[in-house]
Amino acid sequence: MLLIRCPYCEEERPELEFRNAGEAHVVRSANMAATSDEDFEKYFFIRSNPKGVIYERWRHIHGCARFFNAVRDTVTDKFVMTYKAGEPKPKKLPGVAK
Amino acid sequence: MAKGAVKSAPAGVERRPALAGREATGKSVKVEPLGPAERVSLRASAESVASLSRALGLTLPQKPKTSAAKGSRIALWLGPDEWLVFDEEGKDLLGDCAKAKQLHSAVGISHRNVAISVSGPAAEACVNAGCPQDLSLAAFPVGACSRTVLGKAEIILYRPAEDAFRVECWRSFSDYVFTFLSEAARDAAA
Amino acid sequence: MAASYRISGAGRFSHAKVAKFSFDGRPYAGIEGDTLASALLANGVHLAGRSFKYHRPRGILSAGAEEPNALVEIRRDAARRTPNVRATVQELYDGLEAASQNRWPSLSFDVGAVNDAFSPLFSAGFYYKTFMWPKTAWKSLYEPKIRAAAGLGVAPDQPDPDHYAARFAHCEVLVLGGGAAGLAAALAAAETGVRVIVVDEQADFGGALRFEAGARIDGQDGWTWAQGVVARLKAMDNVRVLNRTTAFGYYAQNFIGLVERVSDHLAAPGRDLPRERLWQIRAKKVVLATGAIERHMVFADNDRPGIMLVSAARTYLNHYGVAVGRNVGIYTANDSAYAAALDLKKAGVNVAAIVDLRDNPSGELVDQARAANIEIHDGRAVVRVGGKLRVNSMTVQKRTGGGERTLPIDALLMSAGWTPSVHLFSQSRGKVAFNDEVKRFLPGTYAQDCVSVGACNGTDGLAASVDEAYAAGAKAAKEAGGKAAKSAKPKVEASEGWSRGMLGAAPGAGPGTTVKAFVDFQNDVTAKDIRQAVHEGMRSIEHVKRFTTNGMATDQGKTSNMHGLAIAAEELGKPIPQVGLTTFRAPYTPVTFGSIANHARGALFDPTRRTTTHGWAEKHGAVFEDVGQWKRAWYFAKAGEDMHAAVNRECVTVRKTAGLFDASTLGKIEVVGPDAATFMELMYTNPWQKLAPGRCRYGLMLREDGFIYDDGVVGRLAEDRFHVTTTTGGAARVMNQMEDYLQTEFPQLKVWLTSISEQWAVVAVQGPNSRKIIEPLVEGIDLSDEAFPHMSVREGKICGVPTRLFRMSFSGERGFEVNVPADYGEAVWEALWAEGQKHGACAYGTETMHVLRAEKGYIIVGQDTDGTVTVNDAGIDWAIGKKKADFVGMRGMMRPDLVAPGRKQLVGLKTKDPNVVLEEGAQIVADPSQPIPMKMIGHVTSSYWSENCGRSIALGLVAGGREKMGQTLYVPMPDRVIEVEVSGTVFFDEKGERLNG
Amino acid sequence: MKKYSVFAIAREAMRGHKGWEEQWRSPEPKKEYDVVIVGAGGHGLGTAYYLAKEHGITNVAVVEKGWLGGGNTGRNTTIIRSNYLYDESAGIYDHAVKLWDGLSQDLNYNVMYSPRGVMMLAHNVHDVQVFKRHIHANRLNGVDNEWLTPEQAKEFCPPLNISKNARYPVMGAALQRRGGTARHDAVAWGYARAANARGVDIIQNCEVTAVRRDASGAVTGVETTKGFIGAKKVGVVAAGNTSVIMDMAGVRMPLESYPLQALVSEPVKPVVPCVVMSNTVHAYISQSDKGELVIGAGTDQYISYSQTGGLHILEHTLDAICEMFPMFTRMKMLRSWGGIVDVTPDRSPILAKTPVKGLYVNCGWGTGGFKATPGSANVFAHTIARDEPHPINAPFTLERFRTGRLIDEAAAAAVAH
Repeated sequence: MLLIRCPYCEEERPELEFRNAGEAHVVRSANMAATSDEDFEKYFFIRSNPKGVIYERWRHIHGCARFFNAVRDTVTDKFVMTYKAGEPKPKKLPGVAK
Repeated sequence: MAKGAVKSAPAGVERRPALAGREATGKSVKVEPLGPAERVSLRASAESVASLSRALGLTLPQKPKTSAAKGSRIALWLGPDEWLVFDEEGKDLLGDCAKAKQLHSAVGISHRNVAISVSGPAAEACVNAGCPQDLSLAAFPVGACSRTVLGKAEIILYRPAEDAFRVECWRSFSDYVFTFLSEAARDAAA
Repeated sequence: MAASYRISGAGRFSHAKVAKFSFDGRPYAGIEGDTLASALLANGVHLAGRSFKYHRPRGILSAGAEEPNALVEIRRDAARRTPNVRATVQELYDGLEAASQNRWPSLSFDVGAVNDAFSPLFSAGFYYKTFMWPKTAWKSLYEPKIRAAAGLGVAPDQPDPDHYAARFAHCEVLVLGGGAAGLAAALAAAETGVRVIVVDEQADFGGALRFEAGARIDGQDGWTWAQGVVARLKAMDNVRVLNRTTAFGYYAQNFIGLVERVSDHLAAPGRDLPRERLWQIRAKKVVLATGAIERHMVFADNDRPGIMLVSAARTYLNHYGVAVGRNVGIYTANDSAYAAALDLKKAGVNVAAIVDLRDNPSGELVDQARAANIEIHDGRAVVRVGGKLRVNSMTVQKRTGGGERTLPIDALLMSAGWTPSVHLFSQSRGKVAFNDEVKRFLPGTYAQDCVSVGACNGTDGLAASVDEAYAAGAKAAKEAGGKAAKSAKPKVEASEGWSRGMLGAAPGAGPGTTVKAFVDFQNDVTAKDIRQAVHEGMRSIEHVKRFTTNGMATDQGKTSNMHGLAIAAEELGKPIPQVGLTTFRAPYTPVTFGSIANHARGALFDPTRRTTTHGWAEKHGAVFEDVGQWKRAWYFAKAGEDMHAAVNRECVTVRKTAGLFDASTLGKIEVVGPDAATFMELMYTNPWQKLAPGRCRYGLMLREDGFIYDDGVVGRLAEDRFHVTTTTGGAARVMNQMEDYLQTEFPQLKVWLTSISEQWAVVAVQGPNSRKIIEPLVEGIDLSDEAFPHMSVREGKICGVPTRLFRMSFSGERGFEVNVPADYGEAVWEALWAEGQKHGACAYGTETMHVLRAEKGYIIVGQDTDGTVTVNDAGIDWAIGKKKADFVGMRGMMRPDLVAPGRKQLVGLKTKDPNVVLEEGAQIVADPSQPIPMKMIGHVTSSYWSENCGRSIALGLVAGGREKMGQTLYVPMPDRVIEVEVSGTVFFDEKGERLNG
Repeated sequence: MKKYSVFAIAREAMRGHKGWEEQWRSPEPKKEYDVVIVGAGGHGLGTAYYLAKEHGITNVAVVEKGWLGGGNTGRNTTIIRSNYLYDESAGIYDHAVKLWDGLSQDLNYNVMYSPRGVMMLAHNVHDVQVFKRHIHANRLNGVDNEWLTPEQAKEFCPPLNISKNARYPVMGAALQRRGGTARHDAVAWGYARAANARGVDIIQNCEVTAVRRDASGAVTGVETTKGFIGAKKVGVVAAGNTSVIMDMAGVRMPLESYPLQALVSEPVKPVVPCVVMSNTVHAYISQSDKGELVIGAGTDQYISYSQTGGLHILEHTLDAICEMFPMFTRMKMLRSWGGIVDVTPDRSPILAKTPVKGLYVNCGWGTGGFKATPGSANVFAHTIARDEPHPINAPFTLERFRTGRLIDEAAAAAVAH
């Protein structure tokens, strides 16, 4: 069971309080009507599924109920950092090469 | 909106609480239902907190996992824009919230939640039978509160005293939560 | 009964406290503190079990958790039978009943032992190469025989009366292992004031000090010191000391799973005591002090009863006061065996000889042994043993061959050296590294915040281990926020040196030999099996393991893995690290299902959610159905009624007069804020801006991919306040989808969502007389059609309590849904019931609700739709706000295949024979005479007998269905083909006049 | 290839089993192959076997970063069934079941296919509706699947708890008698040995580090830890690692990889005679020939390549097992492990050509890939050999996620309403 730092509760909490919500920074078009089938496929179905650093969404559903983002290594399952929903994708990651 | 739900209505039908008559005691922990209370789920952004605090007569806590109490009235921080406010004397919380002019959402949930008291030297062990949080006084001091889980149910946990917890859950989960705590009390006491 | 092997003056338990027990029905006596194994040995019993494949007689190999042979069934009563219990771990209690396993008719005479004679046929992987002819024989003939022969114990056959508990715990320092090293680490950490938990799998702390008689610490013998430390630790309130507790799994982020055996050792456990307790501990720092496990020697017939590990025999002598024989041989490749020989000699046991593989071994212990006139045959090997059910001789030969000499013995102790227990370290995903000098895998790269100390870290000698552990404990505690430790670290004055030992097959069992030299005892894997696997092309150690099953028995290879690896490496001509080590998987030792499931049994398996009228419904004959976690009244059977009769009565009654239905389980969400309407427009297909306060509208929600997700009636209470209802099953996920979009896609919107599903109990009052029923109870709401038309909502009072009163209908009749605060739910229901009785109203359940809505062609999301159905498929395009620029699912539903012709569309189905009721899920075809596989063009989604229509009615999804109106289609059943006519979806009151009737 | 038989065993028994030959060689890679298969699991080895056997393409290499059969093939609970709802799914899974029956003889390797019956439990009215829909559709598709009452279900599996007082009482079951289990290692080894005998090179400990393409964009081979290996065609059968490999070729996939755990109990005498599945309480159990209860757990909720999962997942699995079989609380978990399952948005596989010439992909089997092994390998070999899908896998395209032509078995099971 993972230990996840909720950026709103400002502390680590057991995974049982959280629900993973899939890849982060997948942008929903402001103009859905004009989106092409290809772009809709990219938006709704295509996923990076990386072996290594992933940017993902979690919801502290049984805690503060907020959605937030996390950076995690999918090989070690170690969290690099978490940050609030809406905040930009971090440029530099603490303690991660390249 | 559900107002004055606690006061039994004139010529009205009687109120039938979910856990009426249940009780469980272990050697060093007691699990018992708490009486009805007036409850409001309060939602508001930071700029409205001041006026809501004035309207409610207590300062809404803004630090995670903290609470504020004034008389019979207690406000629990549940999220950055969410509080559970309850009043065990049934004073009209929705009415008070309405006095705040700043933008907010106040929804009556007096009947949605059921409260259970877990008290005694083994209270912490009892709750930890199903709650994965660190409940030591260092990590979860008196006055601390949090939404979390107990076994397969979601609960709101509040610590009014060193050896006591208030466990709130949705009405239809109260049978499960009470039964779970009763069985846990048996072990925590053993 | 065998004469007692109990040595007076030896051991740590009073001989006065006798515990009676039985083994295979035969009565014996042991003493309190014994394990079943020590008690059996005290009675001269070595033969304890039979092996898995060859059914060879087996004795007790070890004195701990690594035991592969002595597995028995422990029986408290008929419902408390536990198979595969290690006799070396099971503590004795008065009245214990044990039985041997996997033998017939008896342990000493087992027919299955013929397998041993045919063993050449049963070589590694033999079953992959045969049993293939004839094709059907595998399932009908071979497999049943193999299955019957396999398996060890017999599974329990009755529900378990015992209960299991669980506890989450947190600490700064968790010490796994309570030997000298673990205790030293715990002591150092504890004195800094941080929270410390120290655990050990044994009943008593002390680890190797149980047998290591030579150890002296702080002026006491090792064992006494250990007990003193435990007492000190127990006295500190920042320390938790857990004995009989096994750390079985090391999970991510220092999360450790442990099982505490609470009452298996008690003669009469109290009612409140759980059998076991699962501990899930999150630790800042973990100190691994898991020790080392002695390896056996791999030589011909090394599995005979009476042959055991040196450390085991020493434990039985020094801890339990039991001699494992009277004339004992010793076969070793390292020094630790010499100390055992000396202990035995001191206790008056004759040591026939020490056979040492090494040429002229030296050292203090060796000298002492010589001084004690113990025969030492160095540079020699044991190449053969005599005796079947009990070893009675050993044959010794120079390592290099030559003359043999046979010595009579009644027990043989062996030691090939010690394997560090890196199981938990490896589970933590740390990488072990092979130390070629000491021929051991040791902790290498750490993946988590833990440290290994003592024997499991390859640290030899008590003094070095204690120093290392004490320092590590202090460091861990300091880093976790503790103060500097005050007390002085324990001082080791005397200890025994342990040297290297050897890996792999001993002389006489090497390449080319055909003897049965066992590597894995329980699975009957011999050295030659492993060589054969390599020979057949298995180059990865994982292949060797799976092909031979080496290390896959209940002991998970604790004694066999290193030997197996060394033999494979030798055969491959590769260095050991290149061959690699099989992964260590949780659990460290087997863990009961009960302890993992713990509280989640019976009523606590899953929450049972009941509505406020559940009790009333029970009293009135309700039969309930499970809908998600909810129990819902399915139908109300009167005396003598079956479901069919009850539902027919309910359906007719509702349309004739009225009925009461508990709709409380529907999800309810209060949407509040100035942007509430804007948000609703994005979440639902429908338009909301123009909906006037006080009015309601049917809302339809899609998934982003354009398929129907949920629906429900929404009431607008005020400009900035909506009361949204969802399906029962959809409540949680609709709330989650709304929060997701609100928080992450439309955070600018000023609106908040609150679940009020359980704030309001809901009583649906439906039928021509519904208004008459509620009227006398309602205050402050004008119920006239003018003031309160269909699809409206008002707030007021009913029975003197607050209500949100909806004028709506899911039956097609005039109807109301009375929302009241939940604690009033049952009382208000009773009041409505009393009024209803005046009009002959009934209570009805979900089945009648389904029939009534089907008569009207109202869909049920999840039954008439299934996650692959679009708005158009369902024929409810009217629910889409045509002018809207965006809503969830708008783009998805425009994708090519979702607008392609020929999609399945929801239609009505009328059987040609009105009395035939279709089966829900039945498939529809155009041509019933086509051969299988048939082209299916649709299926029946809902089907009922409609008493109100006097015929069966059904809804179905049919390809191009709306173009097939009036056409005849076919529903092929196993016994017949049913003709159906495609119709509209409304079967009753097509004009909808009854809504105001 | 020396034939396996009881006589061969008798012969070898007399000479200490020294005459057995290697089941497969461990060759160094050649410069180039007609086809390189990435991934030596059951699907990949099977693909190589059928390429050689049915399409005469023997210049084939199967490259594997670890040891053959070490991925999901060697980590799954070996459930075999084909009673799927949609024609497309029933088509491919039943093709597999037909091949399972007779695979031992075809490979001359006992894969222990045991059609002991797979029983899926219905716990509520909604389950009953869904299962009946499956049963009717299966019948008209020629796939066996029958309805059992709770009593019949208990008769078929005596230890099953059908008490009305259970939290979720059993209301009936769907039984596919041809369903069952097989010995997972034997499937990988059997295909490996048979493919090897037909000239296929199986190259273990050889990790693909890049997919090379020419100017036209067509595949020319793969870079590996053992150097460059040329190939006219490359078939990716890498399960949980598919996204990683396809990424090397510039193809982004609609896949997510999750940890899936399973466990076995200590061995006991025969007690569970069939496979029992319950989607409602999330429990999957059978008993191996060795006597171990083989239990499938659920996936963790997050993407991971760690091959480990959380303890709470096992808790949910075992409390469900104890609910269905209350006498098993005293049984002991002997071993637990994790695999990596690649899941598509509609939980159906992708077996198809890709936008890249010469690159083919077989993935997305989620938690159910083992049962499809022979069928999947068989039609994938056809797809690679002919450069066009077999009719059976034609629907399992990559494009379906753009057009919306999904094959959504899970959605069709819908949800409690």
